[in-house]
Amino acid sequence: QQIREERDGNPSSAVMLAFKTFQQELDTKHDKYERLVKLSRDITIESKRTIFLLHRVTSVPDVEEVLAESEDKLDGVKLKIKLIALELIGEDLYQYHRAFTPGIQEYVEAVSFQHFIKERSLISLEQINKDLIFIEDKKNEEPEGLSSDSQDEKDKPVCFQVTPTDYLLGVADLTGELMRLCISSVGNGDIDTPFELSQFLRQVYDGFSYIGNTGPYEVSKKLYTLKQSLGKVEDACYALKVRGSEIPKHMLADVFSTRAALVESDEGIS
Amino acid sequence: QQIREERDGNPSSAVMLAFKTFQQELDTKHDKYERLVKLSRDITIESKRTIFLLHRVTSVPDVEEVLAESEDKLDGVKLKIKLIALELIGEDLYQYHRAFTPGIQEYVEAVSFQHFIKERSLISLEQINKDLIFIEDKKNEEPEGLSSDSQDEKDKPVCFQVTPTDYLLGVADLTGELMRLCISSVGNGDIDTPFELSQFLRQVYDGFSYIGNTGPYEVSKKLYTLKQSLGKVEDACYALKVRGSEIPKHMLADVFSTRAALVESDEGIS
Amino acid sequence: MSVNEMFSGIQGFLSADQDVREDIRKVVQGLEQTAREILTVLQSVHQASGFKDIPSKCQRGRELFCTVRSHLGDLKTKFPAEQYYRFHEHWRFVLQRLAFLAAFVVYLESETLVTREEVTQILGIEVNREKGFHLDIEDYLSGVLTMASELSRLAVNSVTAGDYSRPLRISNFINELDSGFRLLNLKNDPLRKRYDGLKYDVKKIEEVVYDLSIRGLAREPGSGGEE
Amino acid sequence: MSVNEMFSGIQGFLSADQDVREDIRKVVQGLEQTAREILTVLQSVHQASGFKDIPSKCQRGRELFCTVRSHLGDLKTKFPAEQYYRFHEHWRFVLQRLAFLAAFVVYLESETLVTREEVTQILGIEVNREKGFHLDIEDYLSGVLTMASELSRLAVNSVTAGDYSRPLRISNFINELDSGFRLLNLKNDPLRKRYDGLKYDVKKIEEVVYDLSIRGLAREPGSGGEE
Amino acid sequence: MSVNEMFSGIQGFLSADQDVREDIRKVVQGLEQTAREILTVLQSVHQASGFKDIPSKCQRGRELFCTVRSHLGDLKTKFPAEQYYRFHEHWRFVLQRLAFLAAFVVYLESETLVTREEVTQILGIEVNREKGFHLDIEDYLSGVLTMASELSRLAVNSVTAGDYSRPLRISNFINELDSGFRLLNLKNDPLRKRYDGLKYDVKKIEEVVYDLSIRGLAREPGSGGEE
Amino acid sequence: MSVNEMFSGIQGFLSADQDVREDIRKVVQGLEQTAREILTVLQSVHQASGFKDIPSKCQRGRELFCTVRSHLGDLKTKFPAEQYYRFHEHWRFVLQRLAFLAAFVVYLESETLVTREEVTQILGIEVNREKGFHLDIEDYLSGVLTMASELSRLAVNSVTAGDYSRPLRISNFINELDSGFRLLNLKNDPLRKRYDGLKYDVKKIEEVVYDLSIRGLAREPGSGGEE
Amino acid sequence: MSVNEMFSGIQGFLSADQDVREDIRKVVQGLEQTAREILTVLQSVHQASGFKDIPSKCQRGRELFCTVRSHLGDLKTKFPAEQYYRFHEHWRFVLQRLAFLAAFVVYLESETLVTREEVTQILGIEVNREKGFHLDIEDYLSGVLTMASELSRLAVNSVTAGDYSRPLRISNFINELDSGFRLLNLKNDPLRKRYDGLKYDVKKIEEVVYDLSIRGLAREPGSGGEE
Amino acid sequence: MSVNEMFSGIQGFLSADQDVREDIRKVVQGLEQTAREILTVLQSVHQASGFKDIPSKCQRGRELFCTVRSHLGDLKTKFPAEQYYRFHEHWRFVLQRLAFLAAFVVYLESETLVTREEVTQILGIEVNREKGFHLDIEDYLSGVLTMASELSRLAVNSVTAGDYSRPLRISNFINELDSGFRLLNLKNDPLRKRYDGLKYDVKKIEEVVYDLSIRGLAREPGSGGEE
Ligand SMILES: [Mn+2]
Ligand SMILES: [Mn+2]
Repeated sequence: QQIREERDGNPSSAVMLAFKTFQQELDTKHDKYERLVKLSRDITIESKRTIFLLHRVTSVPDVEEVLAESEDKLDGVKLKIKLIALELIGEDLYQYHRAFTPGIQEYVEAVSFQHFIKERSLISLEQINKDLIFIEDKKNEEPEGLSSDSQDEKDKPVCFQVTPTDYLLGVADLTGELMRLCISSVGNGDIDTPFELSQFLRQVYDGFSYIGNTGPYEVSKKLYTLKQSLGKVEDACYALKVRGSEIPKHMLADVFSTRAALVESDEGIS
Repeated sequence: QQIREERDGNPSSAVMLAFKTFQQELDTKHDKYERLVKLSRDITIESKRTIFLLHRVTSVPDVEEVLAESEDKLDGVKLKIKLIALELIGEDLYQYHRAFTPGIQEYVEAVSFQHFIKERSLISLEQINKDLIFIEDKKNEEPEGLSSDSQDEKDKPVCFQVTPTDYLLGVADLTGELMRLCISSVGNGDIDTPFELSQFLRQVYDGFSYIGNTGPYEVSKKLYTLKQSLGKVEDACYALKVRGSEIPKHMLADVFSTRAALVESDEGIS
Repeated sequence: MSVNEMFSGIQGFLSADQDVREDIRKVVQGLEQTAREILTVLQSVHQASGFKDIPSKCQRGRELFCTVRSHLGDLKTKFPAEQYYRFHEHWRFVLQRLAFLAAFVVYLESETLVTREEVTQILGIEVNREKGFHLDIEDYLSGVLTMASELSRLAVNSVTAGDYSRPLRISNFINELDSGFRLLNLKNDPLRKRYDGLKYDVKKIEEVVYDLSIRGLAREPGSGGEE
Repeated sequence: MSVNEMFSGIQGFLSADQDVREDIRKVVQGLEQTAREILTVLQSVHQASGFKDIPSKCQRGRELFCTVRSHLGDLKTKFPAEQYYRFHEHWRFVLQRLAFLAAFVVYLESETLVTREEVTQILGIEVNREKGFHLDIEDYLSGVLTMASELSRLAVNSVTAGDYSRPLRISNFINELDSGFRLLNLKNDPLRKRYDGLKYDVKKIEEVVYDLSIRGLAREPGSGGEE
Repeated sequence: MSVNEMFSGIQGFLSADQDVREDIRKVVQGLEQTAREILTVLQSVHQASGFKDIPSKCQRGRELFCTVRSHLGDLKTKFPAEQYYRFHEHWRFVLQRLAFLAAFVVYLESETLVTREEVTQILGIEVNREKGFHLDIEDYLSGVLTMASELSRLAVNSVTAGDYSRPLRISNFINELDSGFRLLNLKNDPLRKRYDGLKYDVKKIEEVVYDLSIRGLAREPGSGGEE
Repeated sequence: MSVNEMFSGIQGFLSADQDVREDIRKVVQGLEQTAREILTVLQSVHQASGFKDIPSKCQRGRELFCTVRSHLGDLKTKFPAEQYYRFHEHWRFVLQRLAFLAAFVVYLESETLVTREEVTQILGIEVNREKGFHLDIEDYLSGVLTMASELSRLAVNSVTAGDYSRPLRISNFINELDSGFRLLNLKNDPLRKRYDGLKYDVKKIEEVVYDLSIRGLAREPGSGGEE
Repeated sequence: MSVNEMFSGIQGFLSADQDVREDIRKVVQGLEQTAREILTVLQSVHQASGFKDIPSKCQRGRELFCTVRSHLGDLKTKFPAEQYYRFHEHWRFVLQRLAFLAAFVVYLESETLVTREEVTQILGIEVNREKGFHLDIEDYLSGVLTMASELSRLAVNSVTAGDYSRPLRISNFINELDSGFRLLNLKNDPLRKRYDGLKYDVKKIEEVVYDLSIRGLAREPGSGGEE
Repeated sequence: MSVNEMFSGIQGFLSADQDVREDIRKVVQGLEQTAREILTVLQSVHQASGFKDIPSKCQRGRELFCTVRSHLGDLKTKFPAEQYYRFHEHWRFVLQRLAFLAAFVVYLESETLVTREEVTQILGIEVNREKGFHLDIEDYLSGVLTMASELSRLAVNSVTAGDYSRPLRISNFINELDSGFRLLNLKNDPLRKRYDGLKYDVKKIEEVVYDLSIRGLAREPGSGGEE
């Protein structure tokens, strides 16, 4: 009657041996994936913090100070991205793409937000990627030695490549932040920024319309939010224009500087 | 500058007076609605308890005892339905229908379940409604006096009319309980009930197919569940038949009575 | 077969029910058509040119309500009087719309709040459920709320048309309405949701009055305010 | 085996059908690309600088419609004419978009409402179902509604660009459109939903005109203010 | 007014369309009613007693298909033939159901798979699109798949009724059907989803045959056991 | 029977739980009613006449908070203190509303931001989770945000009522609040969404201040501030 | 600035909350890992060879519960005891699984139903909510139901392994369990759904007993029970 | 314009990407077709008659794998080798299916578990990612799990065909597989879900073995067990 004797997992059978190697392979892969997810989460948090920090430019006296602080924060983020790049040496980037894409998108959002505040223009994908080439110092750097397999690899620069899609998605989210910046600017009496922003957002919106639904699904999904953000910015400019019509332009600045004195701080950006 | 003086709610203005009557009318209506919802909830709970109780017929020695107890419970439910009927005197039943429909459907489920267990047939809507005609004793009854407006009303019987739709929906749910009864019967060695049930459920299913999507939406929605229940019952009968094929019928009973002795109780319904 | 017979009986009931609903639907379609026509007439008051001949527009609206009354008279014949709520959903929407239109006409004529009685007279139906086809209180109130948001639009457009006193009168009216509604204990029903919308109308009108105040355009409440 | 043979035959049918759909999809992709290009051209009117050379933008748009006509000519050859509705879903979206673009061009050129006939001429297709590849009435109306919401955006941006008379003209146009739509008995279909959005566009534009009026900015179309 | 005239014209179009749909809906309701009647007749084969007089049930089903043919004949007159796909959704569901019923009748009569041609003959419609009101291939296949799941139920119930040989025949039939479907390149459409369900029917029937085999109950089709 | 006894005991537990929820629901209904009454009292400050007797309105509000405290005292007795989060959803909404009302009263009285401690005192509950029935930080913040949008409305209406200094004070207050919120790392939760709305309140108030400034009406922050 | 300081404090609270959740997640991952290991050990009883050394498998399971206790001890330190329900969702699933495993070990050891008290002892947690980290009654019942379906599988496999008395004992046990559950008034919650599945386990076991009975293999409940 | 240029660049990238995907899709369609043909060949083993000539069916399957190899060779040329995972989703499904078919052929031939190396040889692809187009370990394991459920079906059908020893051999094989899988730490990914399904296959096969055991049909494991 003992018909099924000895069948349970003879530990030295070929099947069990094979599965032991599978176990190892899967665990290795999964661990790497988890490390990347963790890095991505850290990058997301730090990038979000940078964005929050940057929003302060509309309310503080010293914009440069904020920018310097955000620069520091982004340098920290870049170091994390370098760790991702190190994990990916010799790997197929797309194999682990889902692990780090949220973080990278948020980084694109943060870095392009900073770029816009400084330069009033859209940072290019090339520029972003150029900033993610990390050149190793010959010896004493990087004592963690995350993947220093061979000696000659040390000389090659480690670099990370943001994919065009992640770039697009990050830029799409940027527009939401720009909309918030615009509303805050109006709220704080900055009368130039909103017009610049509407000009800029229209260009970005045109760009996205041009791509339309040929991009990945996530991009088309964001088009609607983008259009709403643009609408809010256009409405803000309209309101400024209409209200501004009741007073000559040179007096406006005057009004606002009086106002600024009241809230005990100098004028925002400009 | 005080341009809007005196406008806030002059309490004796025509508008405010009108709204005070609206307030009263709405509150009266709402209170009645709430009372009906409460009654409906009570009816649902007690009906569900009755159904649970009735399921014990497959496992206890004395079926009659269970039936007597459930009869008692249902009498209690009927008293609640009488309260609903009293609330509805002079009202449009459908105005408050949404308030009590869940309870009434559950009552139909319970009462038709009991009827099936006793009579092995489907209780008719007419029968259900006949049981919901309450004749008042002339004087001393009903000291709560919920709506004893006029003297002559006391002589008329109070009655409640279950709508055909509520009846249908209750019967649709009944089939789920019958399926459970069938599975339990098999589990307890009752070999006749499943076949009777499958016969009966097929008739009900045919009835519902005949109505199809001409009934209200909720009915069509339940057709799928009904079909699944029927399938489970048919599978159970099939299993009994197939297994029964290995032994002559008269031996089967023997087998089960032995079995029954083991679980220290007499045969269930039979 | 007994189960079979039972289902046949119910099927009979369901068929009859569907026929009644079909009949009702047809009449309601006519009603909706007429309601749209009245709306078109009344909405033209928002146009700059519309402010001049509000009375004649109201007149035209009143005439179209005759057709409404005849449709509603027809509707009553389609089902047993005591089963109003059984089929309520079919005409609830159009009845709310008609209540709104009646309220709007009356407001345009006299700047007063139409009473429920007046609405039922305009529509040729009953106030009390017992008497027959009537106007539910919630439907009346819903119509009034729709009018409120139409009035916030009117406040905006009357400024455009150069009438600076009307917004103040509307503001007073809406505030009284708001106080009235605050007396009611609205539960989480559709009416409550619609009432929440009134806040926005109140706010919008407040902003119009604000715009007039700050520009000193709202000074004449004494003279032409009551018009 | 008989069943197998039957299914082989069926597979033939299915493959042919899939091929047709594949062909259609490809042409539609081209159409969408061109539609996006036209959109980009026309959208630039919202830019502050864009108000100056509306005519040249319309000109450029008109040129791109040539490509559209050639794509649509191609599309017709991909399937039997009487199966239009079989594949309607494939091109419905892009056709509505093209109807919008045609309506927008015509409005920018002449501030009039494009007719369905004109749209079909611009697209090089038929008005009547019987004649072949045509523009469904619902698709035409959907395109018109999209234009309405584009116009409400245009009203806002023209003020920003310092053009204070355009919003009034847009307001009149949209009001006329709104009256037109009120003549239609729309069912609870997608079009009805889209039409409900028109109310917001009307209101939005009225508020723009209001903002101009209260500040005395809306007077300069000279005499025509009360129009 | 020009815009208003335009929209009046459009309303004409829309009304005509709605009337057609209303007409279609009515005929389809009748069809559904008859389909339900046929279903009730055929479903009774699952009853223990039903196995005896399958032929008479089929007979009765065939008679009811006359009514179906007359309804469908009526349906064709309600709209222009080339707009089949415009209104397809209205009758698609009932047509799939009728295809199932036809397939089921034919199987019960002869234990063969109905061809699309046979179905169209039973329904009195065309096989080819070009010829007029026809049966779409997908709708035919959908009906066949519904029958498959009905057969798995029949296999179970025939055992309960003491007929031990039918499940084997059903199993062979379903296997053949499964092979047939595997020849088709189904996209991710509703049909594909329904086809995935066929696997469960196949498995279910195999388990029935297994239960019979292991108890030695499946031997009595005499020689044909291995067939 | 042992297993049966065990399950009887378990049933006791389950019933008790349902009873607790029922009890909680009842108390919460009372709370909502009182909250509505406080709201009605406080909202009357928006009316022109309301600006005069803000103190007496606050007084009345404070009195009604007694009822709130008694309801909340009652609520605490309905369930074991350590199961706060088990039933949180039942009272979360009304607690946020009460936090708003407390914040509004305090602002009207002293033009300061209520602290969480103060709110809990007004409501008669705890600050610290450990001590018992408390106010969650998210619920406190949500109440504060609701107040912010009430203040933007107040700024508009105080201009209408002729109080030109209040908007400036509100503006300063709201700006401070905004800076405060900017310190928080809000995730994409409901609070974040509500916080996004704050920007519009800031903007609206700023526009009022701007309107006053360009007309030279906003210069008297020192002098006429208290009117 | 005072408001700013307040908000800095609040930010501290919010960050702390996120950290707590992160900590909890990590411990729960460890728990899930250990639960999987216990499952692997216990499931080997289904194998023919497994029936011999049930005691040693239980022994091994008991050892692994030490790790569980240490994980759970760790978990308790991650958050304040009174906030159990605030984070319940994080560990609910794994706790149900552990309750199942504890119930299974106890059944294999003594063929009795584990009490909730025993489960909490095995897991090193509390029975009473008031005392701290406890096992919710619903989670206990859910674990018991999972065990029931494991037992139906065990009944099948014990026959294959030649143990004919175990199925009868399992049958009695499961019947008692079923009676117990029938005492509960379960609402339409997840537990009710899971309980419905119990009936199928009862049925399956009964079929095994039936198969043994008709073959005269089930007579020796007294003698050969332990094989 | 700079922003414009950037988007043009990206649009170029996206177009190229779409072209690649289009190419891949076409090849994958061919692969799916061939996979379906292999499936049809192999599934005929479930038929009573199929048990006789398993070898010839395997032979035929092997031949069809030549076509598979040629399709896969084609596929490799459609995209840069190092971007395998960028397009993985396109062929993942069919590759899992082919892994299943290869595993099934090998099992039928030798009753052993195919290794990953063998699968890659049969498909003409690589084992290691570095070497080129390879078979992902998850896809290999997924194919193996599909085979397991095919084997549970085979166990049932071999009883029908009168082969009582095969189910026992399958049971042993599946148990070994189950032990293997239990070594893996599967996360909450699709593979985990599929592995959860293995439980049902194990259970089903256990029940078949049980049916044979209780009828004394499973006695011959000694003689013909290894076949
Ligand atoms: Mn963002
Ligand atoms: Mn029930």
